[in-house]
Amino acid sequence: MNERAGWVLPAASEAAQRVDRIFFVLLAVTSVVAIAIAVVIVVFCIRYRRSARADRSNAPAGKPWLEYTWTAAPMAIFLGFFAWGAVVYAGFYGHADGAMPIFVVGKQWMWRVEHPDGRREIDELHVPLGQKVRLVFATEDVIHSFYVPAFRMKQDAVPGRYTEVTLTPTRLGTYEMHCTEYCGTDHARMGGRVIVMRPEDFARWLAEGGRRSSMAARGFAAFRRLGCSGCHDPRSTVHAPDLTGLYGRTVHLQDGRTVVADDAYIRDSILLPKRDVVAGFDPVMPSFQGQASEEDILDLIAYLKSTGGREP
Amino acid sequence: MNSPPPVRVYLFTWLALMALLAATFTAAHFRLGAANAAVGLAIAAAKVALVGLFFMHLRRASALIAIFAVGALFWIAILFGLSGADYATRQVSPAPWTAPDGH
Amino acid sequence: MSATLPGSYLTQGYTLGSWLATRDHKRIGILYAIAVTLFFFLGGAAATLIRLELATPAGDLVSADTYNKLFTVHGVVMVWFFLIPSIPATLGNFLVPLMIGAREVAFPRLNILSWYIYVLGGLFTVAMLVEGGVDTGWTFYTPFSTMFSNTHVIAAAAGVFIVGFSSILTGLNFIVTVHRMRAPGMTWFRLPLFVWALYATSLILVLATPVLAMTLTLMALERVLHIGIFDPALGGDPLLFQHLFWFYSHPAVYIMVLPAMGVVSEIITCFARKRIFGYRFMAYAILGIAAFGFLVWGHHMFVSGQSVYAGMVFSMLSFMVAVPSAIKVFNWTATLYKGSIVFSAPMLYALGFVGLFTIGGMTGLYLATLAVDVHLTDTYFVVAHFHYIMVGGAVMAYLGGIHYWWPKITGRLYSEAWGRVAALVIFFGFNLTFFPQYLLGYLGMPRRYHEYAPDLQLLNVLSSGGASILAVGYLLPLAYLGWSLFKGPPAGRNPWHAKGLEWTTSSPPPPENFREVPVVTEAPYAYDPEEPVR
Amino acid sequence: MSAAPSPVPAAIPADIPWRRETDSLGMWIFLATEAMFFGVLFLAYAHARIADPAGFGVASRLTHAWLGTTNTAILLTSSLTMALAVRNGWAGRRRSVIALLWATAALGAAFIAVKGVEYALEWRDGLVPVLRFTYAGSHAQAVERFFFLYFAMTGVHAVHLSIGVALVAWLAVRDRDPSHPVRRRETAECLGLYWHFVDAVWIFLYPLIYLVELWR
Repeated sequence: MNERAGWVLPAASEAAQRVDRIFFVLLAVTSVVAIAIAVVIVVFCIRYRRSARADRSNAPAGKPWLEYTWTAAPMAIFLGFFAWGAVVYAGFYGHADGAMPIFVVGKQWMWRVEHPDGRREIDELHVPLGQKVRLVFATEDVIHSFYVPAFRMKQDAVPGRYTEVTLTPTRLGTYEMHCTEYCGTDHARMGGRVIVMRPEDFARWLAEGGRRSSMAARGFAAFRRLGCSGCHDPRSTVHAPDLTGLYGRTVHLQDGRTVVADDAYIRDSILLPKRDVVAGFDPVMPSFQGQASEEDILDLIAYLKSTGGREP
Repeated sequence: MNSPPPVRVYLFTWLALMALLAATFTAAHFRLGAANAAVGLAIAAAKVALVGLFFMHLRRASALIAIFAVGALFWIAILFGLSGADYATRQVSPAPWTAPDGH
Repeated sequence: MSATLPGSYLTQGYTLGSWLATRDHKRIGILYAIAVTLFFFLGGAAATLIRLELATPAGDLVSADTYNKLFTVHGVVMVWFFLIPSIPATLGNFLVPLMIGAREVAFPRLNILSWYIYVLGGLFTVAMLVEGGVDTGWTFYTPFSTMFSNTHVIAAAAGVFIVGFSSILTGLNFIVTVHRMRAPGMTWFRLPLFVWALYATSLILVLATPVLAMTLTLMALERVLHIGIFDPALGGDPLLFQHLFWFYSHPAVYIMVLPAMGVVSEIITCFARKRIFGYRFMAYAILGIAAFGFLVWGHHMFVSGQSVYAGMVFSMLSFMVAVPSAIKVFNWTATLYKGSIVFSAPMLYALGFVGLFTIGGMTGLYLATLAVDVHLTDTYFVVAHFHYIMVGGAVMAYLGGIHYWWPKITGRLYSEAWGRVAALVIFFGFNLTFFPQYLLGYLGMPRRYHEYAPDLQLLNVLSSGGASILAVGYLLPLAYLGWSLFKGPPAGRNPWHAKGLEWTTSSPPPPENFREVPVVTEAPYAYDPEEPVR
Repeated sequence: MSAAPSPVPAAIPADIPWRRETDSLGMWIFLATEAMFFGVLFLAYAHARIADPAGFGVASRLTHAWLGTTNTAILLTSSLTMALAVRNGWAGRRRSVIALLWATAALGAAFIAVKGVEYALEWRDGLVPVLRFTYAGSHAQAVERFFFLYFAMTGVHAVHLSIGVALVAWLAVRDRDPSHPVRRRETAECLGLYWHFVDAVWIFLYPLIYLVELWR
């Protein structure tokens, strides 16, 4: 999988080309200045070495105008690079506007990737060429970081929340992927491949994943497997909130607050049920921390969305 | 050492501190929402200023010592301020399904 | 070790007790030098094993866990037990009172207490190592350090917690000494830049280290009690740990490089026989670096989930902190103009510093640029960047300082030829070790990996080869400086004809530093290019 | 920068004003480090409280505000007696210095005693995280985090206060013998600065712990 030709790293995403432009301009500017300083030092060292006869009269101990210029000039150049870098950086986040989300869940020493229609991969990520993709990261244990050198893209997966990046692959091929936030014994082996395919091949690959249930279907299976239906099923004897069509509804809580039942609310209610107790119910629900994995939560959310309700 | 300040200066400072203590305790009994924390901290700052100026002789201390006294507070402000910059503007993406509003 | 001059601080008692119970800042400097050198070679041993492992793409020399413990011990020992105390506690302790014309530091008892605290912290760390080491990296990131690592995290944190107080006491001592004990006539703008640099470093030591102490305590508490402020399941935030850790750890890199800048300013002015170019700009640049160093820590967290706006604030501030460093490089270069330059060993180290610090500083700009940092952070580009500043910068300057003030400390001269050979070997070995790592970083080799893609082997082998040359380079000074201790010719009061109060007293100096209190009348570095150097 | 250096020979002189100014500068720098040390705890508190303000309101109601207020009064009074001890020292009224020092130590000990009672009450109510936490009301997690921070902050403060009490008592004992009084007064001044700092930390802790939500 050696996609590096000698010491040249391919630029396989839109962001990569923009980052490379900044990188090589920086390389040019810093090399010129570094060589200039080196030359000046060498010239001074030769011209003014002790044994050389040179005019050493009234050596300057300071030239304010010179010192102000070599303070202002670097500052100006630096502000330029700062602005350029910031603009390109802002392009990595947000602006998803309808991009296809792919969920990447880090777990000690492997990556589990899940496409919205339910196809799953381990340590591999298939993405369509030329289409904007929104990678959403979660982790089940420590901080991991998803790094694709060819895309010049790196994003930490932080426990307890979702982080995400938007990117557009622009070059076919297979590229290396690594975990770059130290995460334990096999941190060095927690890598894999990213395969950029033509859109039609990608669609065929996505479809041929065989008869498998969508996330919502898997969510329903988890709803029963984890025992949620035992209480939350309308027919159950236990007094628990009915979840059908919950998604997007405003929920009134015991301590008077009202919240919109979006994904973060559902996730928190699964992991920390005692934090937002619904008005009229007592806090008997146990926490599913450790039983419901990140995939289960994503599937459960998908299932609850499929039972009706509207976008929050 | 020039003569130390008269005893009454210390007693007045102490009375002021006690008054401020009573003030902050009673102020906490009113529902002011977010202002409660602000009032509590403001009164606490006033009490610390009194202790610093009179009991710790900052009033007559050299400029150097005053710089270090204020400097420490300024450095704590840097810690709160810049980490606050992250927490204030951090837009925790709400959930996998809902795309962030293009911030 | 017969001292050449009767009545010097070395002849005030030869028993172990006279050294271990000393309050003489000069002896404490030497005690620190010994302890710091031991830890340097301990950290160096770990580095050697790491470079041996990385000579082959497969992880075949040591197991993954052992490798993780190796780079952790390399980080912890080198950062807290060598780089931070090296120049301030050895050269600083010895020279600051001498350079400002004082007899002693402001609080001698605190000074020796600081050394004992350093040794206690060191024993803790060595004991932790013997017990099995720690595998969290020197950064101790949660939740790995608090919930998932099953190694001796708390013992390691305790060792670092203790040694932190040793730096606080050293910093406190220097600030009060420089403010209160300068000789008559020694105004602030007559202070040598080495004293300016150590004063600014002490400000950072005093203001940043307590934050590290409390952060490590909270991390250890959370590891033991399973409750705390960093674990997200309990409503905490792992990024809060990163904010607190880097609030200390970025100023800490300025603790390491500022004293080196001070040493280089002294050496370049002496061996170019010229007044420093732009003394006031240099002094303000030192203070600027110390103050601005506290505002930039967020550039370690551009991809860690920190908000995009905070990233922009920290990126802009990180560019601003680079300006004073640029000023200093330009001023050192301008100092050489119309000088009378001698390429002695200290001068080679100083010029090496200027070159390597320039490369290290400029590659820092890549990491301050938001978009480029996303690609380069946590790769070998970062490893190369901070080694250029710390090893190419701080260690080169430390060795330069040791050679420059060796005659004053020991009263003996070292072999100039061997000194120059060692400097060149170290310069060459260093570049061969770390320059290839910039390429590895750009090509996407992550740091803290003991396995990598086979096509990167050539660069790694170059780096490992360079490391062996560097190791030889570091052993050379031990040899000829050790020889000089016993056989070196007497140095006399001022072998380099240098300016500065420390060169007006005898070598090695008497216990009370100056027979009579010196009075300062002229500006520092009042060199005349025509005057000969030895 | 500060004025030209004091015309004092570089040796360590015995005269008072120079030594006193140096010691208090050293003490103030030490207090700066302690301030940063506590600053981290206050940042942790701020982060936790902003994450769940309602939870911290509930938790604060579980603390004993009356005990906290009396403790604050005790510590403020101990600052008064300490400051007067330092003042009378410089004014040369040695006997009253010893009495005031003992008063300061006693007040400090009283504060610790009241704190002990408070901890015992919290142990009985089952509010001690990890060891005995039986709180089952709303915001249970925020309450547990509040009390973790409560015990961490007041614990570190109590340790600092105990060291202060011990030192003040030691100074009161040593002050009985009249030899080298100057040294004693300088120590008293430095100890006073430390005592007032520990009081100042408590002044900030008090509203954050007890006064978050007292209205009915």
